[in-house]
Amino acid sequence: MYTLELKVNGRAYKVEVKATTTLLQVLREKLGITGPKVGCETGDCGACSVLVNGKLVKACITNALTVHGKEVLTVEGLGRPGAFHPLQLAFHEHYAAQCGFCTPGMLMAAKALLDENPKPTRDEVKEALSGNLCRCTGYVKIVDAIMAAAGEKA
Amino acid sequence: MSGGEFYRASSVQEALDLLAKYGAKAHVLAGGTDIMVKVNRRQLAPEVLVYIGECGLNYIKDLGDKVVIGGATPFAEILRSDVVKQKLPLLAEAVKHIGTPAIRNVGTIGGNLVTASPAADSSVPLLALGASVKLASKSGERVVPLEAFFKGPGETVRKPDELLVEVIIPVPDKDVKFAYHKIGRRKAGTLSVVAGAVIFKAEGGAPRGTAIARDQACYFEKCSQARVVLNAVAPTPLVAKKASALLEGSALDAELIAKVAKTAAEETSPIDDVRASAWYRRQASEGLVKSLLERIVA
Amino acid sequence: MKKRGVGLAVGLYPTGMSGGGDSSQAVVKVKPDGSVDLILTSVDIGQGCKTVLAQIAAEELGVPYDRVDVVNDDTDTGPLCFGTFASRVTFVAGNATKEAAREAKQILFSIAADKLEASPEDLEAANGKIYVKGAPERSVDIGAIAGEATFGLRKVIVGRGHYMRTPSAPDPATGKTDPFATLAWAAVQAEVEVDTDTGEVTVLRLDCAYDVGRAVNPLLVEGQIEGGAGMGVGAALMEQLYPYKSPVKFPAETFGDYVIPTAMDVPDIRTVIYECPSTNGPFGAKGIGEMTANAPAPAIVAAIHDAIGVWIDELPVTPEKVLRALQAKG
Amino acid sequence: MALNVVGQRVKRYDGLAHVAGETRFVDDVIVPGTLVVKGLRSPVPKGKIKSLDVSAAEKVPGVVAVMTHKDVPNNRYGWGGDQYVLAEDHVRYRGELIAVVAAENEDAALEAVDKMKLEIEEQEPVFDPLEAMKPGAPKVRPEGNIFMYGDSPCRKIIFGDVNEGFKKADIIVEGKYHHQGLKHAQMEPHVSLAVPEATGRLTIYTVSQAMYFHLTWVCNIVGLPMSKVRMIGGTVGGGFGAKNDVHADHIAALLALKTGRPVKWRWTREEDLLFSTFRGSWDMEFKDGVTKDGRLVARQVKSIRDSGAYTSLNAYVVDKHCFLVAGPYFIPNVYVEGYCVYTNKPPASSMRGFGITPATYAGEMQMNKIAEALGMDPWELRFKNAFREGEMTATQRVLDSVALIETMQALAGLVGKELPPHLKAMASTQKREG
Repeated sequence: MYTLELKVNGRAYKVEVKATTTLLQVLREKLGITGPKVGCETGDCGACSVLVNGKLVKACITNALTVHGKEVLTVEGLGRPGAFHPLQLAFHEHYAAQCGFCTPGMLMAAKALLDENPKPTRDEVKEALSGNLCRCTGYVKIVDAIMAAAGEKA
Repeated sequence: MSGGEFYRASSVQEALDLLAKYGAKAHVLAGGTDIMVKVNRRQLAPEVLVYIGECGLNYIKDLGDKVVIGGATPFAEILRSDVVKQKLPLLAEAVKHIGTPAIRNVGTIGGNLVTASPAADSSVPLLALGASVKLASKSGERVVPLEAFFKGPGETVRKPDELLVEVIIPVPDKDVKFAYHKIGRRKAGTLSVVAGAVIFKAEGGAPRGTAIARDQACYFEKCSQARVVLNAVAPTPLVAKKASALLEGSALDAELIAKVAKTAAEETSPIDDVRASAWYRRQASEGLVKSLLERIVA
Repeated sequence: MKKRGVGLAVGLYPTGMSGGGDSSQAVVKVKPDGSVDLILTSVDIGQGCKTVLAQIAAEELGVPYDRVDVVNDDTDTGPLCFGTFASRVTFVAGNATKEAAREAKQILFSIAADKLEASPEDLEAANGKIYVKGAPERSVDIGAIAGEATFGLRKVIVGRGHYMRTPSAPDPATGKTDPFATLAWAAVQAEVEVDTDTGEVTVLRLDCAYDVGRAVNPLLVEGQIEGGAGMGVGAALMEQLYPYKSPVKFPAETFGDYVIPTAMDVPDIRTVIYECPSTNGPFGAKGIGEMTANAPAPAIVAAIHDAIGVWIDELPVTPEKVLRALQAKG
Repeated sequence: MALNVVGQRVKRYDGLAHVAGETRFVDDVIVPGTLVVKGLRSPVPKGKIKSLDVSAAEKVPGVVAVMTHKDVPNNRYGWGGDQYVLAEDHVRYRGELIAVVAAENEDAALEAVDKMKLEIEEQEPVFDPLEAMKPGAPKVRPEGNIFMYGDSPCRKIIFGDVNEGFKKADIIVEGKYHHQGLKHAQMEPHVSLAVPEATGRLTIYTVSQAMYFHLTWVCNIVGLPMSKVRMIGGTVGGGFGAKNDVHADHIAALLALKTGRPVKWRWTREEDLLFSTFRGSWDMEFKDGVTKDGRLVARQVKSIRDSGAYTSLNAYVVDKHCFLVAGPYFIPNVYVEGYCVYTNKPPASSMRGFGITPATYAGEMQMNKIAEALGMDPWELRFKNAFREGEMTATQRVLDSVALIETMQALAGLVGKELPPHLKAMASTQKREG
């Protein structure tokens, strides 16, 4: 076992992991942070997307020990009731979440995009979401929500 | 399966020492986009993981007539790089179609090459540009042309104690013509069914936008430094040598376009798999090379 | 070479289980301040039945939407529901909800009638008030009535609803049967671009018109239409569980092998909702959930034909099938 | 009727919970001491189980329970009642569940599965439903490869006289279509958590789309009355028909009762893609008779549904298909045969659209081909044949609230298609001429 030190949503943690433990296993099983979902475990669906030092990653194929000393942001750290992030409010306003399973990951992909490109085009939004699968919405209202949030951020 | 050992290399030298010590037991971990999938699917239980993500192999250097990229440089960095945009636009174009944003954030150029998938996305632009890779071990370094690097599906000339530390890419002439396209099963997040690039230096002929029309006999009077590259159509990413030779030194006209495309397709040796049939891959190789050349002359 | 085309497909879809006999039940409980619990076991799989059923309960009881809580998570408390399938929940559970709300409302009306010196039949409820039809100034607050019913008259303000279409078995000889509650209608146009060199197809747009009877919530109806369109794109162009029709060769083992559309594959979608109310659904609603995945695929195939003049009769229309069809055409 | 709430674009009831990441899906319920499940699945698509020895599996450290069909109080279940919780003597598809293990962790569970000794005599499978229908084809099940609707191997719909109809036709348009097998690909995998209570009750956290059905089946399988089993669910991460069939609840329940411990079974995505229910493929043959002016006067359809190895919802799916495969058009003469055919694949079952999805696909392919054959605008052809108020479907159901014409007019408006005056003026309430 190895000791992993990381910050999640601003809080410092120290946990014991194996050489092959994934970041998703750490978040869900060790820290009880269940916003990131187990959807495929192959990096294909994006339901586990989180930010590591501001960069979008798939937690399910991120070796936990490679996150040592880094900061992780999950949907729980994006914004809370009463202090939601504009993206969360836009997702709600524009009906961007149906079953809600992809939503935590989708929001993190959207945040990563707007952090780097605050005024994206629709096509740029679609490209930024291309690693996050949604089977419910056809993505239309998700893209609407992100465009709206981008407008609001300006 | 208690989990094996994990080492975080803080320098290239440390990584090479670990590889020398553990040899074939060691798996080099960079972005993990390949290894961790295999671990999760119980296809791999690595005894030793050597993490090279923070050992100083993340860089893009402009050396004038060539650009060198550290083996552990993620694709997202390559995509962001102004040097790559300006000097290696073909690479920039191809990298856009690799994986998805989160995969490009961690997936590395060295990892993509070492995995040696016949469908390796980065292989197409790099083979077209005549890139080489630098392999280092405790006992020294060697530079291998990428064309000689791949041996078969998942196989390369890399020895267990060697690390792919650098990709060396000659900068093509400014007036070089090129085109790239990837056929996948969808528009993103998909392994290529066939991807291809064509690159050559054109002499004579009219510049873009002038009246050299399709019905005129010749688009360019002479092509040189020509390369036609395809992936996912052979055991390794393929430089279509005969097709490239047809272009080399020739005047490019509609007839030659058809001939080059057909020849490239004949050089392929594709298989059936979950993504496409061998029949389609060969057909699409021809159509792809034809459309790439047509795009260049359009 | 890239060629463009447009194609049309239309469709119908039945609401509820074919053959009927499927039940949904609902219980509506009014709290002492007039807040409402809607209790059932209809499952929200993302389509939004908690929203829609809360709207139906709110409408029938005359309370604001945010005064209704939906408790649908527990078979200990919730009455029977057959389930979320067959485009049935808005219609079947909606009818049950409306009936339950009406029964609870009647309890409130029986008390309000005394206060308003009117007969219960002459009362209506809206915006949190019960009032005399045609004389909205003669009104009482639903919360006040609920409080008095609970504490003054020791009533339990509970309504019950159960909707089940009478089963109809097909005649073995002719198939004669009355299998569905109502039908909804669809029309979809697709525009595509086909690359004749590689066989690749890009869907440029999908335009959708659907009759849903009554759109209880147009936002959610659009969500169903757009999601179904995305699924239609997958079925039309890329998804294939058994490639080469051979189950032992190359079964898809990951989401990398079984490809579904990404945000870049689903085109821009325009939607128009037409409302031809059903005679038997709650406020005229019909089912919409499933039918949205149906017409896009044939519309896309027709658009491909319009672009390149070939009919492809097996889904999905992969680049390989496009090239083979073009070669056969010569 | 003036409406206040119905018809409004109110925000999703649980929308803020979704965007906060607070919506609790089954896999997010964490109960300390929960055991995990792995299953031994058939490695072959068809075979006879000669022997199964699980004694070595039981000895793996961390393993708490191993179960075979002998441990299941009632081993048959499913919509068709013909599925086995755990295989007995035969397996009929690759991945069919044979034995399960509950263990303290995944590694132990997987090791136990690896140590089960299974001897299986592989038999010749059949995969293509068209092959399976032929006499002499390998039998998926002893009683044959075709589901029987009473005495009939198919559902038949007979309306008018299709042969007379063809005689009135000016052209005949025929087509053969294949609608492929598909997965629901819902984002939330199949998962169940069963927690035994001190009172003898069992609480099951379920992803079911149909909680009462699953409650009924689980009670029947484990042999408890409904008073002893509580299902908690109601919020599901996508279904599309995948979660109408019970995939994990019954196994988690059995193992929880056996061990007295909480038990969670989460299928891997690989298991889901390879072994869970799916939309079975369809092969459809259409023959349509049409007059020169574009009226459909006869439609004959033969449809074959790949049902996989068990009945599940397939017979229902075929029924639904047959009832409406003549499409949204009034056709005076219709003849339909629909077959539900077994193959050595996992059981096909419900998926969004049931049998109507392939019906719409093939039927609309026909309409576009007919339009081409007649040289007629595909819109016009559809307006001409669209159902009108009071007309009858092929199952002799009289229709009300008919609106195909109006829906097409709405689409024309949306896409900017200028309809000719006679189509603009058309309405579903108008009686058909002639």
